[in-house]
Amino acid sequence: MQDVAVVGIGLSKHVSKRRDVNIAELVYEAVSAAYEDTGLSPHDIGAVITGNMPAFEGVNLPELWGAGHWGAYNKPLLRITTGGTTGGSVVHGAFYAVASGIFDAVIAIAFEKQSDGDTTMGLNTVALADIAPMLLYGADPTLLISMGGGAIGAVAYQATSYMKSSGCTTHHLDKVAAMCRDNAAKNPYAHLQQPGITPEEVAKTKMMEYPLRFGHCCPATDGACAMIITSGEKAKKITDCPAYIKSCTSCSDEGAVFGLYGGGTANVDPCEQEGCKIAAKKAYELAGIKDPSREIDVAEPYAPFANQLLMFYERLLLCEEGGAPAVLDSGSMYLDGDLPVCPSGGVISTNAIGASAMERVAECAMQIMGKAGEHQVKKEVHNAVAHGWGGALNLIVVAVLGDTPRG
Amino acid sequence: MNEYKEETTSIKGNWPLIHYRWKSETVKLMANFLEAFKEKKVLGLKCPCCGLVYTPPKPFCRCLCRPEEWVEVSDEGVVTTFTFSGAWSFEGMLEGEGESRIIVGVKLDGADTMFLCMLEGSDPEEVNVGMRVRIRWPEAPEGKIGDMMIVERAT
Amino acid sequence: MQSGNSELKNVEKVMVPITPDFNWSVGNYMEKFFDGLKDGKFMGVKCPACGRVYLPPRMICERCFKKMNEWVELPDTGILESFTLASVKVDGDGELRDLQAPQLIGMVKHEGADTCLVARLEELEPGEARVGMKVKAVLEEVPEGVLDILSYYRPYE
Amino acid sequence: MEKKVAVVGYAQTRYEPDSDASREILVLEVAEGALKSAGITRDDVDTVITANNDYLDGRTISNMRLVEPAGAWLKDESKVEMDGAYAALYAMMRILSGDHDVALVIGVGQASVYATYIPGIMTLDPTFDRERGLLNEVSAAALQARAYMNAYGITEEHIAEVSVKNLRNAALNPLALRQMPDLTTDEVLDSRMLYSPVRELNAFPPSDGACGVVLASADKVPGITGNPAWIRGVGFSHDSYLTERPLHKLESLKLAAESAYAMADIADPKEEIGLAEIHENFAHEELMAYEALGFCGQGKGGELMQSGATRIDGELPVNPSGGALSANAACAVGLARITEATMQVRGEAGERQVQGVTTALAHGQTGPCAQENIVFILGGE
Repeated sequence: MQDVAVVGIGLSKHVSKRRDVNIAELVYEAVSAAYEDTGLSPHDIGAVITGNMPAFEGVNLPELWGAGHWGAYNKPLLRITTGGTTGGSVVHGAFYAVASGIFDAVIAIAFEKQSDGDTTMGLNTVALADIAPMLLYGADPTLLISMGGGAIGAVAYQATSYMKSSGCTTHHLDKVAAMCRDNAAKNPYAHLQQPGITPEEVAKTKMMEYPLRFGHCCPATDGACAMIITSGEKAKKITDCPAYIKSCTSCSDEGAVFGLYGGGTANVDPCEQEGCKIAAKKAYELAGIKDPSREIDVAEPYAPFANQLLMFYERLLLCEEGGAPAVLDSGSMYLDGDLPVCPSGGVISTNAIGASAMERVAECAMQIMGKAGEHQVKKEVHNAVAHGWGGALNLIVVAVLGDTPRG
Repeated sequence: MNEYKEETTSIKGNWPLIHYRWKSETVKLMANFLEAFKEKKVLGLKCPCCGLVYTPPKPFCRCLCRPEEWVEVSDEGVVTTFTFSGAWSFEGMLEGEGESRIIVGVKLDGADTMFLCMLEGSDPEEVNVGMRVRIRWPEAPEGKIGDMMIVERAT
Repeated sequence: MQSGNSELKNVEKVMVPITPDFNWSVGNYMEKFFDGLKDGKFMGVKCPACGRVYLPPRMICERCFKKMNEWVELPDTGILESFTLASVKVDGDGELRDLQAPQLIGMVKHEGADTCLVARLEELEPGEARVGMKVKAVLEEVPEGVLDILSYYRPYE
Repeated sequence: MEKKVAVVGYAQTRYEPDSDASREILVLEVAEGALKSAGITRDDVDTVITANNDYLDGRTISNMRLVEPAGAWLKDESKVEMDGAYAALYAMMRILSGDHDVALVIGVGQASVYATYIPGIMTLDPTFDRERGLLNEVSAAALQARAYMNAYGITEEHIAEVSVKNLRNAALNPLALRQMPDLTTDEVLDSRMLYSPVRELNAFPPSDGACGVVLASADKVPGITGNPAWIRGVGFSHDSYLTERPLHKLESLKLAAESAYAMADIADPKEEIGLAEIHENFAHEELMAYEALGFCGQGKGGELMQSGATRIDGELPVNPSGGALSANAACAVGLARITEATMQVRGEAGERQVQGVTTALAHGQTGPCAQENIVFILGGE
């Protein structure tokens, strides 16, 4: 396999509404930033790998119209979309495009312009086709709605299950949110800027769906991310400190909470996340990491909701199951800790959905390259793990990055 | 160029999902499943390869086989997950809006799958993963999915 | 929500009466284009590197990956690059329905532009349309919205 | 590319206007079928790539519910939102990386589910063309056809002959939707006018169907089959939006073909390629593809058609399966071309078998006016 490395990263401004640009122009900001970061131009790139969460902004295959703004003119282009994991899946696509030896350099682009659509409606269209038959069987529509439309609904079940099995309390959720928002305040590309917010303040926000309060949930963001990914050989010529992608794995489970067309699902415990454990285990194996809790220096789990940061910390095998609340209390997850988590501020602070799972990888790369600025963690970073989840709590992507190629 | 505008014109459009016609064979399977409700029975569809029992039924198994054998499962089971929907009082504070409901995921004894339904007659404090519940059948079930959508604590 | 009247044996068709709405911000380049149209002007934008002129305007020249800032006012006349006589149209339900009267649709490259606009062709018989013919834009006096300002093209000279 | 990845199994459903199965069952059928055809089980599969589209399937995250029927449960799964041939490309890249050995690739489309021409309209520039109500897949194709005809003196008869050839060939393909063994040029020219010059019989029939293939690494091929179809080359390219490029030629297909030929070490495609399966959503696209693929000179597509060379008994048969004009389940079409090319080099194409095919070309496309194109070169053992 050809070594693969991240050599450049570009992010657009991330805010709730960008009405001064259209989708194509918003994405251009991230793409041009990535090129500026490396001194490269589209002429140096073999292919464009892109994706977003299509139904959110109502444009099918937006690259057909917009990719001229992204340097894709007459280039190979591959579109990969997998819901919440899209950004991570696009990185995987870029990884394989280079690892396969087909290309030496590609650009990975992911984005979402949520203000062009209605996010709640977008999320509803995830489940509409499944819920529709339920109405035929005589189900009460208002009951179906209270069972949970949108991501919060499904995640609430995951949160209660997790809290019961781990001993995580609502106070832990408040602490996670405050920690992430504080990190976000150090990240100029983060959407929510709430420096110094305390867990007590989070605890006073409105209850959205038990046990999740407004302060535990992500915002809806307009934003884009681009990454230039090259072969190891090429990377050395471009930068002194490439961030190598050591492994990319994904694992898809049966959908949780809702079954197909109202049928049952054998994925009965939404917090078990078997897929995440399988993907993480394989990713570490491929990366040559034997003890992730000691060898991983930074983790960027994809956690739009506070409970998920703790749950996925465990499912990424960074501590034993049920151990994350205690790890949080120990202080090791903070920027100056032993294994900082979401130094970027995480998805809970910024969620341009299609881009979010890519931004986890981008943050890991920046931490390894030492380019994270104010949110650079205190410890030296050799290895980092990025994660994404999507679908009916059933799709998982994991990437392990490091300062050396796969061993 | 004119002054840069922070807010430019919005073009409106939509996705006419109203004209989509999704196809589901679960609807046909469900006819059998729902018919059994009239006798207050719950059926499951069993996979011939891995033995998983799907309740409500599903036309294919995750192991890539097609479940086809109908088996009867219990109308009692355990809570696998839950949430509170609508207005509830937490730590003395009234929070949320709308009708108060406790939504639980239930795995019936003899089935390997969970489905969502409503828990009635219990307080939020007593709800827990692993709690035993049973379907509260209407007096004369009509063979609708609503017949099995309410559960109550089983002791 | 209703069941389809399908006669299929294994499946039933279901629908939900929902139509998600979107509102796309056009960005400052298209904004300027629409502002121009409101004044009867066709505003294109020129690439500083290759000189290509985009109408409708784009922020980036796709060939040079350069941001474009040089605005050029183009004539309201151009060349018919291609056309089609539509006997049908796509209805709201996505199906093709016969039109009462066939309608010409043209793809027009304005003089001085390198990209095209698509609009109706009127004031000519269907048989008179020719690729390469010169056409002139006709703007709607009282448009409902910015998309309606460019009404149609008609033969010129 | 020397024998690194091969197609070792395949399956297609019948293509129908309104199939008596859900999307999931179509996928299940080809997953089962492709694995059976390769003689392997789900346990042997490392990765699953599906091709589907949220706007076609009417559901955000359209792959979310395909995990189980695609055999992807607890596997490394991903989705390409393009034509199915791109899913095969991604699976091939995964295998070439060395991290995976066996991939199951599935493309699915169900025209009976979606509002037929709406998803195509939803690809248009939302700041202008989309809501102006003039452009859609068919009217855009008509503009392209006119531009092409005008540039090179191509006639409606040339285009009609493509339909006649393909839809007659389709009579030899039991899975095809449009099987018209006796079709004549006059019948095509008399068929319902949609957008001139595009008539019903030179436009694709929206179909329900799915296609699946199994790809394997060189290490695994010998244990699976003695008759693999090796991927010798692949190339793909994106073109500009339809109002920003010359419509009379398929530049991105030309670029894709050049890459694929370079990888496959093909210098003279017309001589070296024994058969081509082209993804022609509209009849004129096949003529344009002849040119872009180097089967003839620029503007000579009509002449090549009239020469008979691309008929099933010609020197370079194109679309003996009937092509995309005979069956067109979006997202499965390009994968079906790969399947048909595989069947031909393996000598398994039944009544439509062309004798002595050692090298075959398969083409896929995405977007109005064939905006994005991908070319595979397959070769037998």
